[in-house]
Amino acid sequence: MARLTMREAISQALWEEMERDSSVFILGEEVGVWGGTYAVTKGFYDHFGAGRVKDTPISESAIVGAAIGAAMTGLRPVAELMTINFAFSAMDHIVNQAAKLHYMFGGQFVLPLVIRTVSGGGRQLGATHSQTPDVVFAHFPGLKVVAPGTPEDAKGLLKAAIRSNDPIMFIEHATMYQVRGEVPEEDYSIPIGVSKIQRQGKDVTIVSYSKGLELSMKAAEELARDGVEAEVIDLRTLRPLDMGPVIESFKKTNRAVIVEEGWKSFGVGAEVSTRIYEDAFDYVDAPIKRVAQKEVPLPYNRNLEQMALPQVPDILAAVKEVLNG
Amino acid sequence: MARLTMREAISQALWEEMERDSSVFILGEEVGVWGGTYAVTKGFYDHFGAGRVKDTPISESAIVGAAIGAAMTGLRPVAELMTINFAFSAMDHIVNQAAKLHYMFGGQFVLPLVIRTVSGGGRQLGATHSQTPDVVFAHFPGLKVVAPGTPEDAKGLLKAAIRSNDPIMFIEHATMYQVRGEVPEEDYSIPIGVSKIQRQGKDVTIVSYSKGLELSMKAAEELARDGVEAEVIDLRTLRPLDMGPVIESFKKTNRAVIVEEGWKSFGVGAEVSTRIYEDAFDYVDAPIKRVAQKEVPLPYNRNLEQMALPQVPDILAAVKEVLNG
Amino acid sequence: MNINPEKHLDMYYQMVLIRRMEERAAELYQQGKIGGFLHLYIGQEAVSTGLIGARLPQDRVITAYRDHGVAVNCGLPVNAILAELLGKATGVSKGRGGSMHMADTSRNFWGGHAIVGSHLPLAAGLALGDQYANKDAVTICMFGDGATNIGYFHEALNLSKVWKLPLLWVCENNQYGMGTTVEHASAVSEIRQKAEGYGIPNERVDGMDIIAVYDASSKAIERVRSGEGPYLLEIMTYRFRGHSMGDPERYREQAEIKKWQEQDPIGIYHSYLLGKKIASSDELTGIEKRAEEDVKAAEAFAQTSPEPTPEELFMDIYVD
Amino acid sequence: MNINPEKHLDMYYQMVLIRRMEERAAELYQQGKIGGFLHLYIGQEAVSTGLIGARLPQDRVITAYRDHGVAVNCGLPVNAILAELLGKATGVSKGRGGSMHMADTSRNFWGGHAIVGSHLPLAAGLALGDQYANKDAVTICMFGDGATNIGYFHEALNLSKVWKLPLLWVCENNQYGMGTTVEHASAVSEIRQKAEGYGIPNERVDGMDIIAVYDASSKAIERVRSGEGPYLLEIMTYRFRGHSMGDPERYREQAEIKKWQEQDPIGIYHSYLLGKKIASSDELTGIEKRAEEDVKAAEAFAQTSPEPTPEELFMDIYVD
Ligand SMILES: Cc1ncc(C[n+]2csc(CCOP(=O)(O)OP(=O)(O)O)c2C)c(N)n1
Ligand SMILES: Cc1ncc(C[n+]2csc(CCOP(=O)(O)OP(=O)(O)O)c2C)c(N)n1
Ligand SMILES: [Mg+2]
Ligand SMILES: [Mg+2]
Repeated sequence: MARLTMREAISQALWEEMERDSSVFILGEEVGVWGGTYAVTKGFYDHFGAGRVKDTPISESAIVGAAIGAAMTGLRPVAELMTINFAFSAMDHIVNQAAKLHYMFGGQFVLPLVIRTVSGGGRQLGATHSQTPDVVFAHFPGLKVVAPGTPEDAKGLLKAAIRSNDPIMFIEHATMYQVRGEVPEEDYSIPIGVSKIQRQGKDVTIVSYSKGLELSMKAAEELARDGVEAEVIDLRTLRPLDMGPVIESFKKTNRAVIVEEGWKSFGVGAEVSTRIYEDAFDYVDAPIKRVAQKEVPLPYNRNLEQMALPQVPDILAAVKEVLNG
Repeated sequence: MARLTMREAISQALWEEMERDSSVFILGEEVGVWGGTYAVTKGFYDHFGAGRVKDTPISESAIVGAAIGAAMTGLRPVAELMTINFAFSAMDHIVNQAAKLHYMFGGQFVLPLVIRTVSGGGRQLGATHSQTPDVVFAHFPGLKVVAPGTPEDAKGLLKAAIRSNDPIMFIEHATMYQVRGEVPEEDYSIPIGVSKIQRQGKDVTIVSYSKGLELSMKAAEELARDGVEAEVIDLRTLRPLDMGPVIESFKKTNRAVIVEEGWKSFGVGAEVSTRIYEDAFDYVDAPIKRVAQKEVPLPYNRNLEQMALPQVPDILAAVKEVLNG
Repeated sequence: MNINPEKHLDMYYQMVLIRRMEERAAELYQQGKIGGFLHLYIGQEAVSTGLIGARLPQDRVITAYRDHGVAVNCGLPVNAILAELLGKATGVSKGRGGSMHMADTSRNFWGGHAIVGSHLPLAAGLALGDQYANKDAVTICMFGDGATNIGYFHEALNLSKVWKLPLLWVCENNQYGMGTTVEHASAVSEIRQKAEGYGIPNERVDGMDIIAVYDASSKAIERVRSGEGPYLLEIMTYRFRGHSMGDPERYREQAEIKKWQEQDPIGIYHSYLLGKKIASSDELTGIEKRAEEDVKAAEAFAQTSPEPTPEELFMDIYVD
Repeated sequence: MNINPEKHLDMYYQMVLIRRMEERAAELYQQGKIGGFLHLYIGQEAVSTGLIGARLPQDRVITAYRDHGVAVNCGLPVNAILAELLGKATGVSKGRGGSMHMADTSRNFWGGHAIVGSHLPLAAGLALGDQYANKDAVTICMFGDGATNIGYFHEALNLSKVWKLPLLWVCENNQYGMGTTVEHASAVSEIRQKAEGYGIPNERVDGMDIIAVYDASSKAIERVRSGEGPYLLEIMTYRFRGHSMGDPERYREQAEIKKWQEQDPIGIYHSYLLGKKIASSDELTGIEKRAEEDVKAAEAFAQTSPEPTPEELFMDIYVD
């Protein structure tokens, strides 16, 4: 095992898949000469050349649309949308085209397509540049939505995404590129659509993904100091949503907190919480709690921004409530 | 009271507000000479003229963007997006601009803006033209999302929306324009963000909105024949979500079914169900059920399409389950 | 360009076939057997017949929702087209797509796309696929005049020029986007002028004259194939019917429609074939009869075809 | 155009003020006192100073995220600009917007928009507002070269021409969108050529020479005001700094930057003012000192200003 940052893990996955399969190529804004605005594709342009690391004009619809078209011819494009906030400028192509073409044409079109993008607040970029609207994309059948929470998962899931024949949104988090973790040395991939227990516990189930996982793991550590053993589950994929491990864990702990960075209303937590009630109603000992972003466009000012974002103490408070509830 | 169709009620609201206030104007594709693709603005062009009933090119971003800009100058634009499927072509302007400008600039910009659009499946238009993705828009703070279920509400809420100083998505349903209902003769408006009990009952609470309301009312009638009195609540507004009447009703019935036309996962039902558990946990006698669309891009074939859409029997079955649960 | 007699008669057959097929589809729609939207191609047959008549088999075609005619020209069987309109399992898209969403990748027809302009970026991707794989294929992307006002047009044309993609952009200017004239919707009334903003060479063609369409298309396709990058054709035409079934057509005068109907592209071709002595009147009547019978047989096939099974609802959502 | 000496000195002051303010902002950024992105205008000062110098008070200005200079030219106090950068309650946007989201409606400055190209449709709406109300105001919409490739540009330019809106489109061509040259991103290397696709009259101007900018802008604004519809100016310029703070600048050579820095718009204006004997060297030095002191005072104001209170987080989400 090597200790890699999230950035390195993602970068490796891309690099290795491009080495393995010449039909894999990258397109997006500043992915080439610049090396990627988050430096994920640094060195790619020199190594793979302009034909396979394609800088595009600022035109998100064309980026996703062209990636869809290229995928339809059998290539395996990895389109990069600089941030998920700009994915709204390609929304039609993501939800009306990518998500629907395979089904709508009777299975004729196959779209081995990955749209990599970057979600998340906390960098004082203001409301237009700080969203975590992952749930919005997860609402559409036909699309798969993956959002890893550790370097190991990021690498393995991205490889699986590139090898998959389905259109996949692969959502990274803007403040996690420096996060380090163990990553296997050998070639591996991780199946898409399988949740994972990231920490074993028996007292409470914390369900999360992406940045929320980081916060949840920190919270679990603090809880452990107080003798509370939290089981932390990483959804890893939002669509399809694998509730199996969540339900299993909940049947053991009977208490759950769901943690996400996005807004609470109509968020991921609502679905997860509802599913727990639907599938494990008889095991509920206390109302399930959600920890999420306050319902405001994220402000620039650092204090306000941090106030609006979910924090470790919010998780601790929620866990305390479900334990007492 | 007059018995009007939904179409007439909406048309009247627009007409009366345009008569009342010269800063109100309409823009959109085919709203003028054609009279609106759903005939809502029929006769408007001749009466109010091309200056106030503005046909636009096919360019959804420009329609919403220009409406935002005009609203910032103090006008009260009512922008029409022919269907909500095309709202994704204006997604950036709806969620990144309309929803954020007021807050982000410290309250300086005021956006008295209505975006009227049409949601819904059931007309065999295929996957790109049949979506009910209302929940997606409701996820964004800064935006208000209204979706009436009766002609009376449609008229009163649209008037309130036009008079409001906030950006509002006003979502009509494609298969409800012929639905008739009592509409007051006098000038009235209905506050945005207030749920309404559309039918009193004591045995079970059915929560819904828009097309779901129509189905729920039919289901409630059938249930009454079997001696089951359902209380039917129309959310009317998805953001802000008024859970007051829902919780009150639930505390009485202890059982709930949530009905919506959109996809179930990450849908409206998830949020409503979660909130009931959060706010009335001790009153829950049976797991809350959701009735919604199957998780597929809606197919053209009529049988398959109807299979995928939620139907009255689905509601009846769900009610039976919660009553026995 | 030299068109041999056989090809002439085949193109004539295709045009008549489209016309008869759509006339019948309109009736089936009125009978409630076809649902959803139905956008007829009647009046525009020379455009796609001449254009696609000029392609090589490796050339991809992609268009908007007004796609039945294009489908016929690409070689899709009328059986499967009518079956799709009736929502049957034997339809080109297994009854899931309907009128607006037809495709057949085996015949290099890539749809049938219903969000205005959204397929232009897809077309750029198709062309990119061929460029990446070093194939000498051209992607032919058709769209309406109204579609040139949406951002997708701009982004796709720009990209095609920047990447020098093997793309033939074809605007079918039928002078209306629904009820809106080009003048009311577009900053320039000659659509081809828009190509100037991207440095894309371009040309306007009479779309009621299939010979003109075929000639211009052949030249344009070969030019694109030679590696010079994208080219744009604006083909002037007119739809004889409403935008879709049920269009009240308040936006144009009967007289205007009549004037254009006098320039029926099938009639023009008919006269041309007779005038040039390429075919006799009897031969053409024979072709017309054949088209009629083929439509009848196809309808019988479609009517007797099975509905998709309920299981079909959940098939093909994902590959993996 | 005749510019009186007072105006000259004021414009010179504004340019120096922008330069000093941003140099200081860069330091504050490096100290971690400014967060988020910070896009400096250094090198481009003549563009917005000359352009906005030519507007009347009723003319609206709207721009992208590279907005501090534009804010100064629109008359926003440096106090409130620096306070915004520091996220203070006294900032132009109450500390909620930051560098990319500044506005002051009382000074007809409509932002500061961070999604590339998204403000072009908004600008069409601002102009529509004035047209609807029969006001003789012009909306001036500034954007980068990179922004001309996104669909919003297309839709907004088309609409402005179709509706004959009182709009001056101004492309600040600084030759890069982040690390991408115009040639790599745009089908045409002269941005003004894109306007031809919309039948919008247009012109290219040297943006390092404030006199040229002012002259062209004055004429263009008055032309638009006269009711002839939109006009497009492409103003050639160069940013001396990275795209934003922290840009590794791997995409361009030091030599190129140096070459352009020799054409510093402030230096050029300095020479011009001396050469034309509009001001003495001492006078100009005095102005520079004043700018420096004003920035210092503004920084003191900003530093000592209060943070927004926690309650501010939930204010102004809705009006009603
Ligand atoms: C993005 C989007 N907006 C609006 C519509 C509704 N619509 C369908 S066809 C059409 C007119 C298109 O006109 P044109 O491109 O000229 O094609 P034609 O119908 O004339 O063949 C419109 C507005 C749509 N399908 N997609
Ligand atoms: C829709 C969208 N895509 C991408 C970005 C990221 N981005 C910010 S600035 C920029 C470059 C813009 O270049 P240009 O328009 O030339 O303006 P300049 O920075 O040169 O002033 C990019 C790609 C964005 N903000 N919005
Ligand atoms: Mg047309
Ligand atoms: Mg630039």
